[in-house]
Amino acid sequence: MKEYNFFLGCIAPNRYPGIEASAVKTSRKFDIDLQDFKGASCCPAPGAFGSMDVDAWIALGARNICLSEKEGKDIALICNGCYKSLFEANHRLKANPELKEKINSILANIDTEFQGSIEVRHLIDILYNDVGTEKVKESVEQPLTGLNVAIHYGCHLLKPKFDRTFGSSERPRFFDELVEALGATSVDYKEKMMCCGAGGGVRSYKVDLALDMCNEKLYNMVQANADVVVNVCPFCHLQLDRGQVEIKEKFGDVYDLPVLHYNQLLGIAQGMNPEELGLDAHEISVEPLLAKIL
Amino acid sequence: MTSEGMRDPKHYQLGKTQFDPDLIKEVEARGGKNAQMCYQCGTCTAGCPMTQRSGLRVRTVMRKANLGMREVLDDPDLWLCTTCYTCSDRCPRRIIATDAIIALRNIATQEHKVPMSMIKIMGSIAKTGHGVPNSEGNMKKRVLLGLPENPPTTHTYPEYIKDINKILEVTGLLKIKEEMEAESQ
Amino acid sequence: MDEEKRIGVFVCHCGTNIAGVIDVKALAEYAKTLPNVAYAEDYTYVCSTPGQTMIRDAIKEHNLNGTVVAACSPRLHEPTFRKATEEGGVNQFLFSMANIREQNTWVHMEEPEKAMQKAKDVVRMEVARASMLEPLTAKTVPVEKAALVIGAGIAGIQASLELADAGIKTYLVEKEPSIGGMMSRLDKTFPTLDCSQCILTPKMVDVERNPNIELMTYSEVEDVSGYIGNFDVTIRQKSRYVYEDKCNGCGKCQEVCPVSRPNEFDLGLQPRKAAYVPFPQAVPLKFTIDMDSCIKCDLCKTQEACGDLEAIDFDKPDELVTVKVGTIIVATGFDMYDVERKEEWGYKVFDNVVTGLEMERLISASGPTGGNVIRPSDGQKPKSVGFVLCAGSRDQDEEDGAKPYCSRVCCMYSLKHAHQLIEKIPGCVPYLFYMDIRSFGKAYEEFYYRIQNEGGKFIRGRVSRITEDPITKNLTVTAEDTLLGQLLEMELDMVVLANAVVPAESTQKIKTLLTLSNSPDGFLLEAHPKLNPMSTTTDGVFLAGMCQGPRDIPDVVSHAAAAAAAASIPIHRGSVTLEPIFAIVDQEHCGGCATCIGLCPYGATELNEVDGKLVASVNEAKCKGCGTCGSGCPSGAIKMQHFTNEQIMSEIEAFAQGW
Amino acid sequence: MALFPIYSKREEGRKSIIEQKTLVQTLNLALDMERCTGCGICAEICPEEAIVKGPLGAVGFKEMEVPEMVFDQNKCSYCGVCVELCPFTALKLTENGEPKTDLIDQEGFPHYLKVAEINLDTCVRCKVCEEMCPRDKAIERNVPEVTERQQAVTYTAEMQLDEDPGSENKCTYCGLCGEICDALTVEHKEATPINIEALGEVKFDSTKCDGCKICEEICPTDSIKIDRTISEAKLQGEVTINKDECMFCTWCAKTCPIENTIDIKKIFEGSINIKTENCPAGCSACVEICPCNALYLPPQHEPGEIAAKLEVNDDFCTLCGACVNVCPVANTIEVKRDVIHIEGTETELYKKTAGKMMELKTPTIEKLGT
Repeated sequence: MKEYNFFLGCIAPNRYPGIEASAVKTSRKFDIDLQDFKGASCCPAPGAFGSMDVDAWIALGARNICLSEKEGKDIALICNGCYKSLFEANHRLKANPELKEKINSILANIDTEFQGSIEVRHLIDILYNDVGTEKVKESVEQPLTGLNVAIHYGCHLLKPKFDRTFGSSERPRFFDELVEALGATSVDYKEKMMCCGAGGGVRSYKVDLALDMCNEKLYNMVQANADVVVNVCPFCHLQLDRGQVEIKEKFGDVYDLPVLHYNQLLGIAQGMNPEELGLDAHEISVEPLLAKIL
Repeated sequence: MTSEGMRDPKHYQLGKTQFDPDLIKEVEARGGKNAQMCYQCGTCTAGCPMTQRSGLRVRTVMRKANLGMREVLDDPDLWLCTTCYTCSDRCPRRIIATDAIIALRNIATQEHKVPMSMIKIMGSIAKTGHGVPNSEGNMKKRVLLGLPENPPTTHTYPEYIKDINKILEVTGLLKIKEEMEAESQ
Repeated sequence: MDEEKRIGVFVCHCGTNIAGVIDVKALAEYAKTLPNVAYAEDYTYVCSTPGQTMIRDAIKEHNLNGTVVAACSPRLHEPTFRKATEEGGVNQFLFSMANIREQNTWVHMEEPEKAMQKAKDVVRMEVARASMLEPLTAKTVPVEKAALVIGAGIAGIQASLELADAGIKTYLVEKEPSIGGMMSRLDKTFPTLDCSQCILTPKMVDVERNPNIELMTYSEVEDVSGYIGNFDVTIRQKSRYVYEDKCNGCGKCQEVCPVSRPNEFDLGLQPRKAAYVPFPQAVPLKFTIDMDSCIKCDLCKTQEACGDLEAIDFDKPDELVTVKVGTIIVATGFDMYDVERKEEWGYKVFDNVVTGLEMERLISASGPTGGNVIRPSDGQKPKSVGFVLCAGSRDQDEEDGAKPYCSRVCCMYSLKHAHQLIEKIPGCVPYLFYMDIRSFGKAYEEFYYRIQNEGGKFIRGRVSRITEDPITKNLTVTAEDTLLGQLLEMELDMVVLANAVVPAESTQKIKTLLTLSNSPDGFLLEAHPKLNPMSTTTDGVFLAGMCQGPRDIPDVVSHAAAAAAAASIPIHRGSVTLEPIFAIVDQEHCGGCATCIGLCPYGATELNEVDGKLVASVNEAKCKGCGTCGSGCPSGAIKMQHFTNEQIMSEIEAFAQGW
Repeated sequence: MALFPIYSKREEGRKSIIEQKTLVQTLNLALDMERCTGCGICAEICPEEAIVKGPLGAVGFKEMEVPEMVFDQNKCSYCGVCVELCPFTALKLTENGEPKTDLIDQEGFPHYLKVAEINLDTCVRCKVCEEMCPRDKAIERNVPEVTERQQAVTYTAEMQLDEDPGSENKCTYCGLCGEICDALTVEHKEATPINIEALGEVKFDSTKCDGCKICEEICPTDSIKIDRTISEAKLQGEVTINKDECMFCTWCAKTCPIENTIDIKKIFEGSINIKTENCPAGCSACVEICPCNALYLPPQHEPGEIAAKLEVNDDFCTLCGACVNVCPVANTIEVKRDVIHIEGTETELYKKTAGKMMELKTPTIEKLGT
């Protein structure tokens, strides 16, 4: 059983607890133990907080990393935003001694020092590279045959590419493979790699513009006959799910396209019931989707 | 303008355009590496999902930053970048334009030119440790799923919040927040 | 030392290059304080005629028996100062050079005090070494009156013809079945719109007919040993499975062959048989059987086909041929950038995105469509064609393997394609997405005007992304018109990616065989970028054409002619002088352990029996003076002339004295 | 890195197709999974070694969802040798949609000598061969269905009517015969006082008469005589063998009720040898896959008797080798071809190929993952 400190971030535990629960439950099937990460905070939000002060952003990220360093555990997380904050903070601090010195001088105020002794990994990375699509496939009890999935990778998982390990940011395949391993079909849709519109503080700054981007994505997904959107980022998840309600209110466009985090989709395929995955807490009803596959 | 078609005579004088050569150096120092290498090809603007729906023009931002036109810091569109990094991944000059924009936002923040929505997020982190804190309704959802009402984060262990505030204090952000909150009152 | 050492030190100002940073007068004064220094002086340009005269005169006047010049890198001016020393009556190898420019004032411009300290260190070290130097005599060897040219594109062809016309026996080696290289793939050439084949074919035929040229096609250089004047080159003549002397090029074997494979020459746009010539104008017009795809059905051997000629033999082996040449010209050309790696442009994902070279074959009258430009998805004539310039050039994206340099030909060939499309397809509009149009050559800018006047549309902006309509296969190109500051999303029938020129993969082997280097861009490194762009750091080896860097046809031809001229000089002179900087073995101390045999990268060391004892010796001509054998010799029996242990230790000691 | 050639592979219904595409030419090699038995001959003989045996299992070949043979679209030279040597005509090679046969047209390779003839003179048009044939479409039985019994034989019928006025048997045109038989029609003419002799006419339709002679019997004046000559005492139509479908297993010939009527020659001669000591009981993969139904599990004749595990009827085995490929145990079945019947020039390529085909075949089991 490989143990990780499970970094929750904000949106998953505080808005979509089903994502948190499904991650823990589905991972157990692969001998991955996502443990309580005591005292973790906001990553903090890379676009919004990083825009105010990059050093403070890295220092607050490093605070979270240092908490896990003390326990000697690698961090696993399920949010692209948290991934950007913590993976990049970890990576930059390890690679750049000057920056490390600068950040450690900030951390000295709270009697903490960044060592660079652990790794920060996105659960999707662990699933693809450590577990592998074959084992994911083996864990399936309820194949999702006939389900058209519109995959939303999210930006901070893949970009900037020089600072990531996933390769192609234009035509990536790994997430598609993980979805196809569950028996579903990944549909290609226009502007698949486009941003959901929420990041960079734009959702809180100019929500109409953020929703306009989201609207375009949802439209393209529906045009491609998608039954569901699957993501690996609770913030994208919120934008795509909650956003549909707001789009309906503001622009009158209705999609009713269910939105699932990959771990929730995986949970369904592994035979878990929708309640224990928290699917009933979504803004957009997942009932039509469940009717189709169950 | 004094009257239609006429300019104020004081504008007739030449040599009024002023550039601040230090601006781009500060951008590079704050993480916008290679920013001076921009050769204005427009790949960034063309790939940017905001271009077609807003006034944000990444190439123009880079141009102004490079020439040292500090007016770029006052541009409200500077805050429309969703940090999707598409411009950066396609840049043939290996400029991380997104990081350059973030660096410009950092500089703008120092000058109190940051939207209050950002300051609010900082306030929430300072208070609870979370940018998006827990809510009553969510607590119920958590319990139904067999999770504790509060996650094992600063919500359960508020003693860590003081560390967060210390970092905000030593990086000067807390002061900016307080000043801006006072200004907006 | 028997004789008292009297060293003269000459400190060069190099204008302000050195004197602008450090106090050269003080440095000369400091030199005077050093042991064995009998004279020291500074001068504005020591390399100038008066500067050299100054060295000569000082030697005589002050009875000097050693010289040190503190100036630039020895790469350019060491021969100059050696000559001046020799003219002063002192053995040229009693001269030593202190580099206080490249390694000092240029890099430490911001910290003059430290630069001064470093200059003193270097001068002190070189004086110490000069005190230990021994007089040496250069050796002269005869030069074989023959040359080798590797690669038979336009560069190799031109170089061979020049050499042959100068009366030099020339071996021209080409790895492909025909000569002609990339130029033979082109339709027309900018800006004159000469038909490429029309101007190239006569040269190809000349090569075949010239009695001084021995053409070896479908052949590769396997091994090179020796040195300037005396290279022994082993060439593998790959089996064509066809006897060249018997094949008359009738093509009947090709007619009957049942195998179908994509023709590499046509970039796979059309098929060829297993028995083939790459293109109809091939030289030599001899067929080749691609044994990888041949099924040995024997149809080509029947009476109706090759029959009485009996030119085909499936068991014909490769042959190894050894030739002896005096000089070598490398003309191995280039490859095209794998633009598939720029995933945002969708090459190989979308049917109607092609490369510049593919467009060249589509436009070419001898191409797969007979010059009818069609789009691959549906065979229709495109009415709007986008050109993405700098596709992989002027691009620092290492993840995509893109190249930071300008490829120098893409602007012009895209302009030419634009012209040809306007000419061939009525109503067709070419859109050129550019950042800068680099039309720098003679009549190039005028050609640019011409295409503008013909209706080519120029959009200053780089294409961010291309998408495809899955039904019509039309392409949507997204770019910013940076002059308007406006986003463009254009639906086009076809897009041509003017992809970058990159160093040829096949050059790597030649590079290793000839101990050449490459510049950071990956192309072969010339001896001097401005003053000697056709020579290399390996004596007797020269560069011609694109293997040294991107250039267009006129520049390639000039470069090749220059390389031929340079390569013919040692041959016509008949002998060359070898640097006496080689290793020598003290055979009394040699234990015959053979350590040096394994260490030598040049195969210069050998083991022989002398007086009943195995001892090592060094082939002076093969030895490049790298010192590897000496540092590995367990008994210290190997001595590097001009870089003896004593000489190097004296430098180190002198350095240590300053600290 | 170039746009072309595009090598690809696709499934179209029950066909697995590989493709080499350039701008101006498309070459396809299609494997019909309905016909392929997984015999592996194509893999043995491919000059480019571009074909490998796929994951065969103990499944009947018609149910296979993946092709038994896996073709490498990049290695294939699209020469057509495999097309010629597939005993089951499961492969087709096309260039831009048209059959590509240049290798054969130029006699660069021989054909199998395909002998499968039915002697129509002796064939009685029965259905036995069609029923026994293991393939659906190999026997083409074009025999019209007998709806009227007289269609069963081929004959000519003549009628003689005594109308001699002086005869005592002269027809009276009473019309009885016409009443009882469709072949006869009696027309009465109206009697006039001038001529009372010619009372009518008897018309005879020979195609309807089957020679039963009831008319003779019933005629009150015995004026009708029927003469029937049988020219062909069998069903009409013909039964032929479609050589593109036939496996030359000889089931039809062996089961034909008329001797020497079906002349069928196996493509291969040689032997099949089963080493039952190695055969695991209860597997029957080979029985399932055998396209010719030559292999069988023998029945237990008496309680307690230990039955042989596997037997083969040499008469029907075509030596295709499918059983060898499917067998999960080493050295259980040995198939050896000694003679290959061909027509056309025996080219060098053929001789080399034939050499490979005539090697002894026996299951060799490679461990997975090594």
